[in-house]
Amino acid sequence: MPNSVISSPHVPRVNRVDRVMLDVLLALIPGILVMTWFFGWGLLINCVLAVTFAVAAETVVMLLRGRSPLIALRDLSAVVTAVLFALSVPPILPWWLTLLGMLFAIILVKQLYGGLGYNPFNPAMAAYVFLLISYPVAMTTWLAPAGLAEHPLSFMESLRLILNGTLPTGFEWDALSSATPLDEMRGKLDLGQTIEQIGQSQTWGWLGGRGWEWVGVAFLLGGVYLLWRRLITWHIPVSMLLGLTATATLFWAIDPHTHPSPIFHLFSGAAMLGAFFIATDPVTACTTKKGQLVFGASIGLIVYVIRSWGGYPDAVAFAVLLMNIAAPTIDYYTQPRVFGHGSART
Amino acid sequence: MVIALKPKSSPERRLWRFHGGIHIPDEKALSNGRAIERAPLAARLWVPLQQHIGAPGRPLIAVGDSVLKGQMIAEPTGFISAPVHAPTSGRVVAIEPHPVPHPSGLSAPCALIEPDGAETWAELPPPLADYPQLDPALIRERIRWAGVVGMGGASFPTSVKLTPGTDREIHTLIINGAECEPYITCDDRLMRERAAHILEGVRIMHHLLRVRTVLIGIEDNKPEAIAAMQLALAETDMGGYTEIVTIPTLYPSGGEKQLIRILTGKEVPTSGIPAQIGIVCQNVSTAAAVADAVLEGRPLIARVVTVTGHAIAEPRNLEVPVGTPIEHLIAQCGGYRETPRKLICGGPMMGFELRESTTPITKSTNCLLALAPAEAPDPEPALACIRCGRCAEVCPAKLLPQQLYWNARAKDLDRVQDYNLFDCIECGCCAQVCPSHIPLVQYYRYAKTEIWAREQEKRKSEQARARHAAKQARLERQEQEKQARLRKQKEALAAKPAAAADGDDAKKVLIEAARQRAAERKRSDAAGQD
Amino acid sequence: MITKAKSILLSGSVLGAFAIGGVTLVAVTQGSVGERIADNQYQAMKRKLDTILPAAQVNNDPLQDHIQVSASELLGAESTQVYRARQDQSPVALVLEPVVPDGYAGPIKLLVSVLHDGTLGGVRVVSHHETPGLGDKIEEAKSDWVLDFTGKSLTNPPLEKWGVKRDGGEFDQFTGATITPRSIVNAVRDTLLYVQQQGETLYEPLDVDTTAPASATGGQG
Amino acid sequence: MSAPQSYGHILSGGVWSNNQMLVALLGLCPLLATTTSATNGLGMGLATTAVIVCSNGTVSLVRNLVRPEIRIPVFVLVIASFVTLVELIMQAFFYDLYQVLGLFISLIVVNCMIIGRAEAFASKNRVDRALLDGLAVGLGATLVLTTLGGLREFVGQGTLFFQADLLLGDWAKAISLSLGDDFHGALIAILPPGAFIGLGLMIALKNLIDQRAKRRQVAAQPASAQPVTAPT
Amino acid sequence: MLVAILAIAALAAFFGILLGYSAIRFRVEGDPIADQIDALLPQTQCGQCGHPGCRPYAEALAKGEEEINKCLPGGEALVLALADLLGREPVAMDIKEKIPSVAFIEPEDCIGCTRCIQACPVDAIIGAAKQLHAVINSECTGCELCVEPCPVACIQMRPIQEDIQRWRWPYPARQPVESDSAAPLRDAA
Repeated sequence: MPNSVISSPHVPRVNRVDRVMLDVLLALIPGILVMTWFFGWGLLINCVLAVTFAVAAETVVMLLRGRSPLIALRDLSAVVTAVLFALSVPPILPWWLTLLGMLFAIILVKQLYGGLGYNPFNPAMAAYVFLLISYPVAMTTWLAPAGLAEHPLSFMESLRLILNGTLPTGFEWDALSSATPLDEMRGKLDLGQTIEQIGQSQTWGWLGGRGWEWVGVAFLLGGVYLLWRRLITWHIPVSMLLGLTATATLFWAIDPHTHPSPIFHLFSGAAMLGAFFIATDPVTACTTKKGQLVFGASIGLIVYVIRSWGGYPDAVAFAVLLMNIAAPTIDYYTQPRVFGHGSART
Repeated sequence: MVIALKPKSSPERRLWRFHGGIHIPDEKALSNGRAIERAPLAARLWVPLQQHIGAPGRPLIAVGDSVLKGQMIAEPTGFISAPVHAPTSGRVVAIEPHPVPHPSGLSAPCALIEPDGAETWAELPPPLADYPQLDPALIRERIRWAGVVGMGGASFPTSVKLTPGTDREIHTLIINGAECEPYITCDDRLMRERAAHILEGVRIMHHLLRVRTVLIGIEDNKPEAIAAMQLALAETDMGGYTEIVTIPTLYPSGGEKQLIRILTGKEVPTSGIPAQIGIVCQNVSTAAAVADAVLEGRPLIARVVTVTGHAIAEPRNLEVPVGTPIEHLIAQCGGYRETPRKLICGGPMMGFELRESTTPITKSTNCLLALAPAEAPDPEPALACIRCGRCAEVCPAKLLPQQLYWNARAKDLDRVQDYNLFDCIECGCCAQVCPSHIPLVQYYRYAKTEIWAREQEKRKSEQARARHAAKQARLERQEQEKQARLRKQKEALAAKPAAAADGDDAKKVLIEAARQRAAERKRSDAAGQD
Repeated sequence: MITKAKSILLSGSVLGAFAIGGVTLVAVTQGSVGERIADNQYQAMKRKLDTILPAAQVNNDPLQDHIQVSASELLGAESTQVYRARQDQSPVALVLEPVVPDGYAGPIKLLVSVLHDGTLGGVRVVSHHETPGLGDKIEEAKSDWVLDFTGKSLTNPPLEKWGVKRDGGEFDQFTGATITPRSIVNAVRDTLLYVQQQGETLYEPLDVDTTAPASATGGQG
Repeated sequence: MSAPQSYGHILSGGVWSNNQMLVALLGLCPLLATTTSATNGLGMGLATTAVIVCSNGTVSLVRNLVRPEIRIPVFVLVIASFVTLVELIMQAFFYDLYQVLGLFISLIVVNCMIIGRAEAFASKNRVDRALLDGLAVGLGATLVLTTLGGLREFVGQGTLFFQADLLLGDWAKAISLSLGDDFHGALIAILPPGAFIGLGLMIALKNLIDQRAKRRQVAAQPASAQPVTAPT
Repeated sequence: MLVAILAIAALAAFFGILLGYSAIRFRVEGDPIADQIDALLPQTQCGQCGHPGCRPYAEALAKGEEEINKCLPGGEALVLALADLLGREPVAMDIKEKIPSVAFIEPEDCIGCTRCIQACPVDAIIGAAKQLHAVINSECTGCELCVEPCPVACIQMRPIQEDIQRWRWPYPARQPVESDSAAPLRDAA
């Protein structure tokens, strides 16, 4: 008898995990569309592959753990992980790297820690970093955006490239690939060019690299949707973007010839995706409001530092993972003042 | 008496906001359309002999006694204690454990009274209509005698709350008419129908506490109640110090600490009471009961109960004697429209399930809620916490519910206290918004009762240690004394030879006889079992 | 009091005894294998030099025959060793240790041999911090890239073609990384320029006075 | 104190059940830094074994001479002497391996595994037991180092016991294994993060094996005093 | 070479002397750990651990002479607490935990021999020679030490009844799917 006692509240619950995840996927749609526009079918192929691999991996692990896979699949978290991963990697990544990444994300980073809610690291970013460190060449070979590419890949060409590694006839890698804006900035600054000279290049657009700036805008849009749906609060995205902006502004103010403007930083690489979709992953982020501000701002700062002086061109994944480790500690030291504690306003 | 010269303060009174809270469908329209009705007497009344927080009362009746309406059947045994009176005249058929309204569904001692239908009143004390001229102690004594306890659910003896310590000045009396839980409308109806009576009670409490201000907080989803109260207030001379404050509807603004925050901007310190910041808070029903006790000399033996929920055929508010079984109330409301999924005592956010249809109404039962399956669907299996933080956003105590949850779940009773478990008011906001459908409040309640049990065990073990030490010390002392005696005896023995003592033999015979007796009984027991 | 002092002294002497024992043990071992170790170190360095020198033409010991030069502009370091390889006193090649200051992640130390005719005998990377998988292909163990330098000179390719292909030069960059190969190509070119500038002075024999200490330091490599 | 452990117990404890690296997580510095290949791991393991056997033996021999207050300095002195000895010998006879491991060989001095065994075991046990314990612990460490090294080497560059001849002589070229140049190794395995991930997986594997064994044992005979799982 | 040896020896001797002095100068007396253990023990003084009372068991534990699973009234929770305090591996209890009980003296059979009174470690039994004895329920620790000495076997242990005051909220039955994992890693901070 006593074990059947069920505590209040006795009302229907208003939220559901799977709806939260579905909303996140919805918010990603503009970004997916824009990226597909600029970088071709490969992106969508990668999404499909990643989702398939992630769901398969999750199913297998749940079966091995002696549980119903449906419980884990129903919450759609594996799908979100897969899509975020596919959006972070080059759109022509060989299929087996996507497979490796998803196995790493789902098995090692998520399920070995206990599944959704228990993983200290963001699975998509951990997989990204794992692949970036292991296979840096494949992971840094980006396509040139539409309008700059000599030869935009057709659907079949992309598929062949991803599954087989077959290049379209008559084209070399160098003709298809192009450095990302961050890479190019770093490379040309290193050659001694000034920001103004670099900005003259045709690969440069309005806010950042051609094409890339619109990707950033699309993710910003999705982020606004998440904010409006109250699935995330402003704290992490705003503090992260502010952290990045502030650091970038400081160095830009010191020497605008050798340090790109804050606008460039905001609309290059994964800054927007990271701010709204990755750093805000509730499982691995800080949970207290003050903590979220510290968390976000630190990510922004670390992104700038790694972008400017680190060994890899973009840094959002590294920054997020680093702060994931710090999140519990930050949470511990930023607990809110509980009602009736300390100096209450009177 | 303060003479009202100053006009009532402006209606634009500043209000404060507490952290979090949620908006939920209030479902009050189900039951607030009908006037309070007096329910006919039930055939049997189970009157719990303790209906308050504090020291249990001492029963004054025996099985077979006849009792009169309003006769005291259990007397208080301490300062924080309250008497219980017979809700009607009749005969005490039994005094035995019976299910009482409690989350455990366990039984507690109750007096089973069979009404004689005559409703003969016992001799009541005289009304104290001239209370302003009387010694406040006398009035408090009357409220104490009447067994008035907090009727919003806490059931804390009201007379104690109305006895402020000498060291602290109480400046504000807050009357809680917020009634923030969905479904419940008993305070709403009471304010609409008996506003003047409530204000009489408020005036008595104002007199006792000598406060400067009285604030009556009512949520803005009860415009009729606000209007009725304002109308009644205009007809009294209390306007100079009393203000009816309309507050925004937001659950749980009816929580004592939240209401104080809304109305005054002050926070009751943790594990403290409102009196520490010069405030006393009382429920509107309690105010009415105080008026009954002082102005009419009547003890608290009946109350208004909302009987509602979509499973009830005709939801309404009933005025019922304490001790009435809930099945009787449901029958008075036309029975069930459909089989209820759950029967709840109290509101849906903080109430608890009732299992026995004979469970009686007590002084603090404000609502009986029969929820249809659509209103309270079976809880889905909980999913893992994804740390989304919604719970922290809605927590009115500004706690970190998920940290409490992790630690309560891991049964880490120390750390769960580090996260201020005992500031949780169990309002249920966190569980309501949790996307993983984790029964958060139950984890907190589990942890709280475990901690209490552990502390009790610790006290007990401390006591045992002391008693053990005392026994050791005593034995040692006795041993020394014995040694000393033996030495003396030896010296004496040296003088003259001793006579054999035969006391021991007598003892042995006795023990042998008893041993045989016990063995006999064991044999017969064993035989009986075969 | 006496026992206390005694126990304190006992502690000191026991510890002291162990120290003597331990150090003696080490000292004895060092004495017996010291020469062998020095020889190992010498051989290791020599093997390294041999891979980038035309070993058949060298009959002196370049490790014994070295000078210290200072040319931070072209060699990237405040002071650098230059080992001279000769055949019967006639110059064969120089081995320099330039430092590439502008690698992608910090300085890169090189070993460059320049034959007497101005062509490269070989280039090797001694230490670096480049990104694993990208920039670290400059290591001989990871990629053949660094071997391409052998045989090149300031005229082959011409000076203006001393760059990576992406900058219009003659040298390959490797996929995913441009900065690292670019810096190394530049550094090797500068080394060649330095050798050209200095000409024969780098082969001048050492004074008798400086030979002894130089060989001593050379021995420790 | 409890009765002296049996030889079998000492051996199995050092190698498996109380493996200093997988269970006590001691000596992580060499474990993580030197296990980029099976050969390196083996070399480090053998060096550590040599030091720990010598230091355990010496400490056990002098255990009654040494006063508690200077116990630790004496242990450190003993260990430091042996480490220097090993380093010198390595430089003299395995110079190529020394170039790879050199820095970490000196760090064996502060390997808490060795001082831990000296303190926890050798200073309380007879010399034969101490030597056996040193050998067992050293073997356990070697096992872990070689396995982790092999794992990282295999995943990272698709080879096993590459350059084993540096340590073991020319015959060892026979045990070298290579998947060929087409293998795309996960570079992370050889880099520092791979060491942590690999160690974590090895600990998990060991716990899994132990759990299985325990379950089998429980199934075979009703338990009397099984350890309960710690709440961490 | 000799210089090196002598220098090291001198250094070692100096530090040895320093340590020898410190060992005498900073010696700590007493054993506060036993107090900490004693505070954890349930103080039933039942002796089931094989020691005459809780304090002696605590002292034995502090010296490392005892297993941490000997205290039956403390149960598994105590084993874990002790393992935590002493840094030892938790060991399972020998016997299942008992339901909390108190002693009850059958009034009809009691002969007033006072043997149970002598046995009770916490003076929870009142009575005098040849008088009926009674157990003070609130003081009884349920140690069962009185059961054995009773010559007429009139003492039984009765489980404590659950009532509203003693009732505890049950641990939620509706567990998240990963219910079997232990305390989450995130809590380690």
